[in-house]
Amino acid sequence: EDVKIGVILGFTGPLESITPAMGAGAEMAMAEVTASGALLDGSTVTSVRGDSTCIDAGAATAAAERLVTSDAVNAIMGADCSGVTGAILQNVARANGVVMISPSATSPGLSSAEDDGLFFRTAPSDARQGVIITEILQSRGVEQVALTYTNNDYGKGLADAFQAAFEAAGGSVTISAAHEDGKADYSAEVGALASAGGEVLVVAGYVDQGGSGIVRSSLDSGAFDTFYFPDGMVGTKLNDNFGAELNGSYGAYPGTDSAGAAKFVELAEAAGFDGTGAFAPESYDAAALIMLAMQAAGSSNSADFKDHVFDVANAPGVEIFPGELAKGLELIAAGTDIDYVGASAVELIGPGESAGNYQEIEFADGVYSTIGYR
Amino acid sequence: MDYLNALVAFLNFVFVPGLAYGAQLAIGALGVTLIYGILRFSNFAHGDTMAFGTAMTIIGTNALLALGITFGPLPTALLALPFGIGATILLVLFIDWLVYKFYRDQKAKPVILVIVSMGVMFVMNGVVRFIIGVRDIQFADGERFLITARDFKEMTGLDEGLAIKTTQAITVVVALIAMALLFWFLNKTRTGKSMRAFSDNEDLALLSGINPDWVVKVTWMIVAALATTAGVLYGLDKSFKAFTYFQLLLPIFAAAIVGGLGNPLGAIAGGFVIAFSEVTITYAWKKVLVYLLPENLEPDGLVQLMSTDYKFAVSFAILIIVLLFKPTGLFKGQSV
Amino acid sequence: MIVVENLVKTFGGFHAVDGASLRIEQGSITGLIGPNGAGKTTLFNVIAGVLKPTSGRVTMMGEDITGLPPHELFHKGLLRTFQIAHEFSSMTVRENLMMVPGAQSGETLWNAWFGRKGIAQEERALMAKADEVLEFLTIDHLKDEKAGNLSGGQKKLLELGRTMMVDAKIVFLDEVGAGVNRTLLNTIGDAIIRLNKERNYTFVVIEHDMDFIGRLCDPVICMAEGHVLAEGTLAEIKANEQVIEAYLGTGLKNKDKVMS
Amino acid sequence: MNPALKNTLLFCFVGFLLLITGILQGWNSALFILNMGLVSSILALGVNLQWGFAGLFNIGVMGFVALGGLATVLVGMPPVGEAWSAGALQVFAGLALGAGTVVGAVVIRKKLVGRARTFGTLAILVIGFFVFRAVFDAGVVAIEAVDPALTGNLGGINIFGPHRDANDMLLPDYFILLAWPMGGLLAAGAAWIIGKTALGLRSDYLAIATLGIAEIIIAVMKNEDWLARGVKNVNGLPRPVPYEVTLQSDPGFIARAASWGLDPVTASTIYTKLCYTVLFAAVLLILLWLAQKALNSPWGRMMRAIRDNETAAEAMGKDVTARHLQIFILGSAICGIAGAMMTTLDGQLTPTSYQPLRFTFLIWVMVIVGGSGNNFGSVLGGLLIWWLWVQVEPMGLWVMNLLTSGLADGSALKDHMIESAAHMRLLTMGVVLLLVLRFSPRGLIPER
Amino acid sequence: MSDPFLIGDAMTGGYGKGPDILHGCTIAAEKGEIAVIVGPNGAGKSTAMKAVFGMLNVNSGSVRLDGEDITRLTPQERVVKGMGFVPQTSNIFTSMTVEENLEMGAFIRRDDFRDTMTQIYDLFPILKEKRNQAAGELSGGQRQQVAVGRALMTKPKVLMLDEPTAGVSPIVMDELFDRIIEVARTGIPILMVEQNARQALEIADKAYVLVQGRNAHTGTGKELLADEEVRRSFLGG
Ligand SMILES: Nc1ncnc2c1ncn2[C@@H]1O[C@H](COP(=O)(O)OP(=O)(O)OP(=O)(O)O)[C@@H](O)[C@H]1O
Ligand SMILES: Nc1ncnc2c1ncn2[C@@H]1O[C@H](COP(=O)(O)OP(=O)(O)OP(=O)(O)O)[C@@H](O)[C@H]1O
Ligand SMILES: [Mg+2]
Ligand SMILES: [Mg+2]
Repeated sequence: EDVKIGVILGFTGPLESITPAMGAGAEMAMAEVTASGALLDGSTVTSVRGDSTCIDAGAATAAAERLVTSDAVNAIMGADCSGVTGAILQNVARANGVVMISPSATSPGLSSAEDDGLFFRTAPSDARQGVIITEILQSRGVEQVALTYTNNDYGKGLADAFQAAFEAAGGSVTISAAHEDGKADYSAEVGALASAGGEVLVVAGYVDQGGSGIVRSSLDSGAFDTFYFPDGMVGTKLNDNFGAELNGSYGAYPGTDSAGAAKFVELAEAAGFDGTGAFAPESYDAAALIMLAMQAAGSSNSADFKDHVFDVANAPGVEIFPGELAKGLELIAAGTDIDYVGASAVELIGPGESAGNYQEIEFADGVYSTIGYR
Repeated sequence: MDYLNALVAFLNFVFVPGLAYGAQLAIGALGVTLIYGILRFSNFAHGDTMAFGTAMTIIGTNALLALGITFGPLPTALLALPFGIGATILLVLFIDWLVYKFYRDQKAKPVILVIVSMGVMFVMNGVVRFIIGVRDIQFADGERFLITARDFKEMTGLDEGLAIKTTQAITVVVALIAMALLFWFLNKTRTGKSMRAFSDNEDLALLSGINPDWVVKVTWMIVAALATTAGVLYGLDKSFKAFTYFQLLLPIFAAAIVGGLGNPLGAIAGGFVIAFSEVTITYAWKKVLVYLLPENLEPDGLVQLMSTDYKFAVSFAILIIVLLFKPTGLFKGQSV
Repeated sequence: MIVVENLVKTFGGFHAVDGASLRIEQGSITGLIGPNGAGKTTLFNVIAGVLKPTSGRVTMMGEDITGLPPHELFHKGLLRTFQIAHEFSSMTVRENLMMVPGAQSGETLWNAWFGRKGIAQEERALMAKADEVLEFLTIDHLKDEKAGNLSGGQKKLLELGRTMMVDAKIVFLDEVGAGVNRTLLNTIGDAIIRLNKERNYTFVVIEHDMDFIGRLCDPVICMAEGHVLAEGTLAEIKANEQVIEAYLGTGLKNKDKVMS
Repeated sequence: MNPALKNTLLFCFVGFLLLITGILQGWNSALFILNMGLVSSILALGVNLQWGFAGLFNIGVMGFVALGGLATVLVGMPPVGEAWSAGALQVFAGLALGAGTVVGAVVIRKKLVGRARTFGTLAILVIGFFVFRAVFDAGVVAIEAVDPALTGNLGGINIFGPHRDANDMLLPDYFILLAWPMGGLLAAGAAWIIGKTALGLRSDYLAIATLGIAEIIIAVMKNEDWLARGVKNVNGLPRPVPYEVTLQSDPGFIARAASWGLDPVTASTIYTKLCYTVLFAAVLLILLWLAQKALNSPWGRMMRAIRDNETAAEAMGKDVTARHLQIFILGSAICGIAGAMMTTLDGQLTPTSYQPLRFTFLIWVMVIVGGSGNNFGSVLGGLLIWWLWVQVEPMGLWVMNLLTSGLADGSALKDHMIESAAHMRLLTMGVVLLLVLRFSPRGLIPER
Repeated sequence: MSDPFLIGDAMTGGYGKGPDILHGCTIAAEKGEIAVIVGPNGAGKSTAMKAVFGMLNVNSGSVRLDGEDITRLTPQERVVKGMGFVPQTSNIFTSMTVEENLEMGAFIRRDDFRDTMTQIYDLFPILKEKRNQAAGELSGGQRQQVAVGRALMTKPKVLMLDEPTAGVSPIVMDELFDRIIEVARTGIPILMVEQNARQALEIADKAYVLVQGRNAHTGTGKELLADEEVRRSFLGG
């Protein structure tokens, strides 16, 4: 059998610079499985790409529709932006009963969407991260921060969650200012942030979007010199763009002290793409979960394997890391329970979203490195 | 009360960035306004022309760096700029020959040309991404700062710092020079006047012996030069990314229009109007006021008229208000 | 009928109309002459509401109409033609005329959608009327031509034709004659006289052709530099030194060349 | 070729494209494209009304579409009771104060003269602004505090929904249909305000003003969370057509599907889409009929005259300002209706998705390619360009595969080209657009 | 018989794909001669002028200048050959100042044209007053003066005028005709369309009456003036 997995990401549009690595991540998992020949008695897995455009629900739905009805994909890895993800879920995935695992849609709204058990995400929830950020800041004795977020459901959700958690813990947020991605200039935002002041600037944005623009502008004007970087901001891009200018800044992104994350970066390097790109690990994991669940259900039919996603993702079982998909498939075939850890330490909770384990990073000598796990 | 610190804070967070951003928009707007003034349509492909020129310049810069050539304290990209301009000129002349000429000969309505330029925009969009990819590219080197905030603080002993970047200074200077040159060129030189004549009344220009092909070529060449320069200066200050350049189109158009289409002076003024309205209206004046007011009067809140979410809304609102009082822009622009 | 008091219109610092006062009598055909740039067209534009006066007052039959927009003036029976033809270039010649009459019931959307047969009837009448006017102007063979494709003179005729589509009280003609063939102009002159006699239209005519003025106009007003220079019959005006100097001139100097 | 025949052939061609899509990519895809195409046609019709009929250069289409989308939330969602009691009163009082301030300023401007006028107006505006912010902000904070992760807004007026059957499966909620005219009304209201202020502007100046206003509308929708959750989106809007999953669980439907020889999933998805098709087509036909009637009446003639030469039209007794306002409102209302239909089809409101490229410029492309000034042209343009917009993606990939077929597998250039395939989407779109305009510069179905 | 200096010979043609407007129409001007074209509105006078200037397709017939066949040249090339033309409508650059309009007239001249400009200002004093004003803001008659002035700036070898006196006041019209005679005297052929036909015919050496794109009458100015039928049908009695 040739199993098809749709990869629907915004290959054009505002996220076009991170989606290539995400797509490559997912496809790496598929290639790995195909090579192993262990899935469902030697099935191959092919990826069918679709462009979600990130912003155009109509075009995204049309692309998904084509993938599902014309290419007959067995599952969807995607979409990226929460808006189009919701549209595809409601209009295509549910209607056709196709499983959909998003690597990057973090909107809390999606948690409560009716999904007939078809929708999962490997991205952790914003609420969880808000608590993590608060803990890290407090452990460093920071009491007053300025906050800026990218003006979409991810940024806004995270900012709200963080502000609530931080203030509940006694900290104060001097200003919570939105920034739009892909705009020409961020002096206005930085001006307002600087004026409000704070020990640290929390940048809830994307590293190769407005987030970097804000950091650049803040550094240049001397507005802030210490930053906190949530998941969307952590990437090697930071080292390239800013280097030593960020010494002393810190942050956290999903990951465990398991070897998974590092392994993934290695694999990605071998495959020729940037494994540290935002949501690339989550994409790998999303694709992997789909295939593992298929194996567990013994069927590539969404209706069958949708109930197995939780089983393969969560403990108990043998831990499976990136590059070990073959092992996972064989174990399942042998009837052994597995606990897929993967590149982003997936642990599904509640309505099918990642519980979120985080690794804390800090900049020194122009590069960031992991200093602990939470 | 501390006037100096207040002033420096204001300069650092409002004036200098506003000036630099305004100048960046202005150089872009000069190109848009020139196309509108001479060829009589709003060129939607301008953002992507900028992106193309910058991409070419980046390639040139990389080649120079590979050869070990740098430009001392100035960004190497400036050395590669002529190469970028040259490549862009070739491209736009080719596109004009392939695409626009046909509609000019047909005497198509301006709106057709606008839509055609959207087609060109889509194509260039793809071409640029194909050549250089979609990622964020930083290509600034040399001395980044004329003065950094930290140095300024040490030098003056003030609490507030003032940072001025090399590229900011270059941009402002280039913008003013470009504007003056263009103004002089259009109003004082023979070729410039013939270009205006051509835009005014094509048939009559023909009857006066003006060579329309030449006029069009010169226009595109200047536009290509302006677009590349604008793109490179912007990229040096911020970074290069194809998508952002496309997004730059809106503020650039706004600048050209609020200043008055077809008028170089207007483009400059428009650039600053847009930039400063973005920066000032959403600025939180707390910092400045804290220095100015006696302690017991210090503001609790941020003293921000509007939250930054409304940055664009506000700058557009100002644009609309300007247009309500000056329907063809600050400097009496043209309209078709 | 129309009284203009002390009208001033400035452009920047330049006084295009500079304290002009004049009366136009009901039922007259008033000629308005004056050198190029005397302010005649500007005066028209102010009276017809295209320009707002800087100061001064215009009344029509005792009613103050200063600064009313053109479309309101139209409905009060004040029509004008343009010196530089303002045809609707992408519409046919006939449509150019048919659009003129005001208060067509088909001009409200509701009627356009749900109107009864009434509109069709109205349209037929309009079309007949338009054809009649076109025939009169000798351009009926062009009725389905786009107005933009007319010759310079034909556009002028169309301009005039529009004023003939409705029952006006007063019509301002801005150089209808320029570029119109003289034979046809005579016919037009006859028509103007007829409209004046039969329908009691009042006309104000700007023209540089003294023969034409002479044939039609009784009072003739000569403007110069924005104000009224002289007023009277054409003969009186023609004898006026100032008018001769500023406007009429003394004929060709190079006649000798022709003679030789 | 005679024009009527040519036009018929063109429409047949689009039908043929859809047919091919149906055969090659499945009827679901084809129907989906048709549905969005119908909505696009309506949008194009609205823009054509403004541009083709009256020469108004409105590139703020996006704003009106978004207002239509907003209407679906305000009409379709159930009210959030807690939020209403928390701060609705204050918010509305604040808004009233804001409106009062503006009206007051306008009145003062009319009444006073000279210095006093400037200062009076300014004083009213400044004081009014702060009072407005004080009252309004407090209300907003209260509302947004109500369960921000799920609601945090006032919700809509749909006190009846959602409807469920005995098995707790969702049933269609026809109340949402009310959102379509409401979207039109909302857009019309906005257009009235805009028209009153900005319609005096000419060509490109009007264009940028409308663009600006559209951006302002989007900014408000993104940031005023109390209204429709801002960037956090509103999911789960009710639908006027049966839900696929409900149908799939309905034994009656399964049986019927089986009798057609279809499996329940395919049957239900197609059935639902067909329902939308019928609804959309009905709206389109009504609007098309109205637009045609209007264009070919004396009213249409008057509008064309105004478009050609405003000065002359004014002198011929046509109230240009009033007509402009009228048609601006009408066109915008149509865009609002289409916007509401589109959001209904999506089932969710996503303010971040309103981008000028997609919701303004693409519509303009439809109008111009179809042939501005011609209603049928707009409909054709809407269907055709939308089809292209969706299909250029596979086409781009196909082109790239074709181009690289000669290259060795694994060569760097080939990889690079395949990787860039997604961007070929826009490139292909551009090329097709340029080709169409090259061979019929006045559009496919030009104005007579 | 040797050719006249400028001749549009048996021209047939029309606008774009439309019907032919000209049907074998011939117009010509000798050195030092004033040739006047009259005819009813829409007769094709302007069209004939444009045809001579290469602004529309001439399907058959030819245009010759000084014995050289220029039928295939672009208008621009004809300007370079020394032809000057004042069209009937949109004959000025409205957004440019009066002085710039005149400069544009001298666009192909490489020599110093200040003298010519002074002459033009002498001829039309009002233009000197308004030299820095946008030409679009001028009165109708003033625009006409700018248009003629622009053509004179070229110092053309032949001058073609399409209704130069439309809308100008009698005094300026006289001046204009005077000037035209002077120009002609310097040996420059002048081809002119006029509706002020009687005055024009008085100074015309040669005159054409065009009707529906065809030559209806040809003769000297005086002959036509004397022709009863021509007077009645075309000159207004
Ligand atoms: N928009 C304007 N801006 C500046 N000056 C103007 C404008 N319109 C007209 N003028 C000036 O006002 C004066 C009067 O112009 P107007 O058109 O009224 O003259 P006129 O008497 O109709 O002349 P003509 O007989 O040549 O048509 C002219 O000198 C002209 O240059
Ligand atoms: N651009 C055009 N396209 C199509 N037909 C045209 C165009 N211009 C003029 N015509 C037609 O050609 C015919 C001759 O026009 P032309 O302008 O030569 O007349 P004319 O003799 O100069 O008249 P007038 O004295 O009124 O200026 C007219 O019937 C007119 O409708
Ligand atoms: Mg006049
Ligand atoms: Mg003519």
